[in-house]
Amino acid sequence: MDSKELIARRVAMELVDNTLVNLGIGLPTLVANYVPKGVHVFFQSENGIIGFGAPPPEGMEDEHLTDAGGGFVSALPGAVAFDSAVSFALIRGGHLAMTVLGGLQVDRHGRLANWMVPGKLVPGMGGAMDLVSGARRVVVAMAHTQKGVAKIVADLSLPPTSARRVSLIVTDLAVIEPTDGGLVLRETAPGVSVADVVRATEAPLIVAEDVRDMVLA
Amino acid sequence: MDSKELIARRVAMELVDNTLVNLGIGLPTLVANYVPKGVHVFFQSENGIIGFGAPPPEGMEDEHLTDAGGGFVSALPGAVAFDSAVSFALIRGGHLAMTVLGGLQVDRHGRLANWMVPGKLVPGMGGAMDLVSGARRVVVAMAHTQKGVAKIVADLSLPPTSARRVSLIVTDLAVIEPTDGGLVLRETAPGVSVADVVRATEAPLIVAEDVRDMVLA
Amino acid sequence: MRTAIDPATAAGLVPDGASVMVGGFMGVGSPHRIIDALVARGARGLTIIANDTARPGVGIGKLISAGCVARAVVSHIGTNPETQKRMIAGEIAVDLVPQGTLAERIRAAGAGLGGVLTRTGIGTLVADGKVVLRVGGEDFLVEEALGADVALLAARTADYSGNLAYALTARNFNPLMAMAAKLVIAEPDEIVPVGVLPPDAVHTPGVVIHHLLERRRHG
Amino acid sequence: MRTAIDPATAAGLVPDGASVMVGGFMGVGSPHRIIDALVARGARGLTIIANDTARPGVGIGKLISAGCVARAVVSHIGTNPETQKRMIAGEIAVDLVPQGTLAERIRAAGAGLGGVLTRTGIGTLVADGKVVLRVGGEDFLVEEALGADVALLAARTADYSGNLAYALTARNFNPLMAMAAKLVIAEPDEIVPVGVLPPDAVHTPGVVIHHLLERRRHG
Repeated sequence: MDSKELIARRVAMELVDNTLVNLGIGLPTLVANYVPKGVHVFFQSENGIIGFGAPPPEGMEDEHLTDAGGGFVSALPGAVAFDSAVSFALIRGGHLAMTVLGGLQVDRHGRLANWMVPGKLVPGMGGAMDLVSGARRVVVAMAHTQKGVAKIVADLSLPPTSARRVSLIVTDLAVIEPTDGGLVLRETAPGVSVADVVRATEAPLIVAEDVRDMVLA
Repeated sequence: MDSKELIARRVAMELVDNTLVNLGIGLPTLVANYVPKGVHVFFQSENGIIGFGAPPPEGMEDEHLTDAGGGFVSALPGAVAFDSAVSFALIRGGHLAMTVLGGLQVDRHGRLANWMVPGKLVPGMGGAMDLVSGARRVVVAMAHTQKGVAKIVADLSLPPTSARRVSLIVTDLAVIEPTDGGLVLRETAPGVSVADVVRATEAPLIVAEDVRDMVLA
Repeated sequence: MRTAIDPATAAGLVPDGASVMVGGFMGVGSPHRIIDALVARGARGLTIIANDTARPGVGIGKLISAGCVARAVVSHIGTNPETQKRMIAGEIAVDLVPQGTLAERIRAAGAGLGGVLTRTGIGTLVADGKVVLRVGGEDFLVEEALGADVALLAARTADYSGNLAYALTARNFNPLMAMAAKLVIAEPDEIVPVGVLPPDAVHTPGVVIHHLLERRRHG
Repeated sequence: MRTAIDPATAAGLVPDGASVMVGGFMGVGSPHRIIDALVARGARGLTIIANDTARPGVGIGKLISAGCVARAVVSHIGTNPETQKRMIAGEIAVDLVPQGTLAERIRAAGAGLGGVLTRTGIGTLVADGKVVLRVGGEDFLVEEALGADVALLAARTADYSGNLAYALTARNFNPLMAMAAKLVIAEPDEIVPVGVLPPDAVHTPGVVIHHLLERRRHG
């Protein structure tokens, strides 16, 4: 199992039956492959649909039906289409139970940066600021480090996506929960020690009394 | 011809082809009966439809299709239904070419009062404040006096519906246009003299150089 | 999937003293069976948020006449003399809100907005005590979001997952209220299997609906 | 009734230097034939208001590559390296707006609102220079209405009177932009007689549409 699958399978354990969920582009999209048995979630794509499905059979693609990345998808029975104002009303109005987003950095307060690297890369925030400000739960799914550099940092060096604290950070090494007191290490990945996680993390970590092994979907 | 028909037929001359028009409850509703030949207007009912028509044949009524007064109507080919936010987006967003409303008073600045009589009658503003603030043209259709008391007054004694100046006042005696300089008497009804109008009006009137006879649809 | 509940159960989910949005415009598009059940259970002290109080004996008018309502936040009461009478007697407080502002305030609550800026009401009693902001050289009233504990809706069609489609002028405030309350109960004319409503025909996504009223049972 | 115009006529109605809303999300739901005609006529200095600039060679990406655009007001440009390159070269100014805020600002312009209050952007670069209002004990950014000179839309179906229905995720910003510009041109996949679209299936009332693009002609 590669680290992306590991992260996706751990995040999938956070899915709650009968709720609305948004998955960001990239790694977070993989979460849809590991929905636990007996759990039914409604996946929203912010370009305007709830209930999209896997890409259609070749030749069946509809130019009016894509995901937020512009890739062809299908629609499941019961799917609903809507405009961008309704889509973000769902996201910002407290109707979205959970969003899963990639991250460039998370700081000791649990604030996320994931929309630009000044002077280098300015892709824009797309829907990320709305998702982080509006979803009931915000789960960051990302590699713990990039090229050996910690992404969970004491202070953001990149512009924040929102002033709001995210709900959970899931990486290839650990599950970390931002709290009022700071970042709490809750779980470690298979074969990873608490010391490994602390070493790979720049921000101070509070080690939970009962650090568990990651449970994967 | 009674005075209501007179007012309605004069207001109908203000209708412009291919535009969106809202008619208030009561007298203004009659305007729909006198749309000039060759003019096609789209009538909006603020409860959520453009393109409603006359009451349906008996037994054909649909409990889901009424006008803003709750009376059964029909829908013309090309009719569109929408929710109350869209309905008032049309009204307030500059999409409504004209609204025709009843009035209790209009003052020398052309400000309308038509939603309450303190201590006596508090029906509420319904959509009137939105219509007066939002329509591109606001036409007030009302009797010139009530029980001999002038309704076009120097200063409102009733709470205004909007700070905005209305576009035109059509009564059973005259057509009066509020301008920067004051209320201008433009037209008189058949058999009515300028002196008659001035006598029945409390607000100062500027008599246009070319006061004309009302032209009726 | 949603579960279908009967009218008495629905009425039981609306606590006395709750703020309750009720869809409908002069009773058209109102959840009539739930309203009857609220009257039957003797609900008290409700704050009703709606376009109007209809007429005596019709829709929300029944709640007024039955003494269920302590406060009404509406755009007009002119069609219901009973509301006027109870207001004058001090039994019901009435907050009058311009209809377009009412729609936007409810929409704002459902969309996670703190409020909207509107021209409507500037220079009138409606502006009393409100913040005025200047944007682009023009004054706008700040009108705050208006949410509720419960929303009671009517719809033409629901599917098993709660997706709703409305008919003609019975749509009115229903889709706005569907997004703006903590608990949302919809009373559809018919309930169809998932997949029967095409994605573009759905006006309210089922994910915001908590309960459907069960279909009407015959004799 | 609306008249149907050809793509060159449509492009001729969009003056150089105009602010132009363009429907679409990564090119899905964009008015492709009008975009091609704008490129063909060599439009210059446009301010494009849209969700994104798609990819090079796709939708709005064609306007970027052809040098038609002086400014882009969008939620992201990450999918179009050409936009990034021209921004760095100082050829295109880019205003980044959170996607939900962009939708609400456009909707506000179409609905006659001065703006909306939103949580999105609080504590970020987006808040720079903006008014913050406290409502219900919470801070909200005031985000002002955003209108345009022209809106160019795509739709699935139009009827002769301009009523529009969209399909699936090709709807996106189109219905919002339909309300928010002084001149609105829609490019439908098909045009049907009045009465073919049921009233509840119409997503944009024809009264706000000025022109329809004529149907595609074969051979």
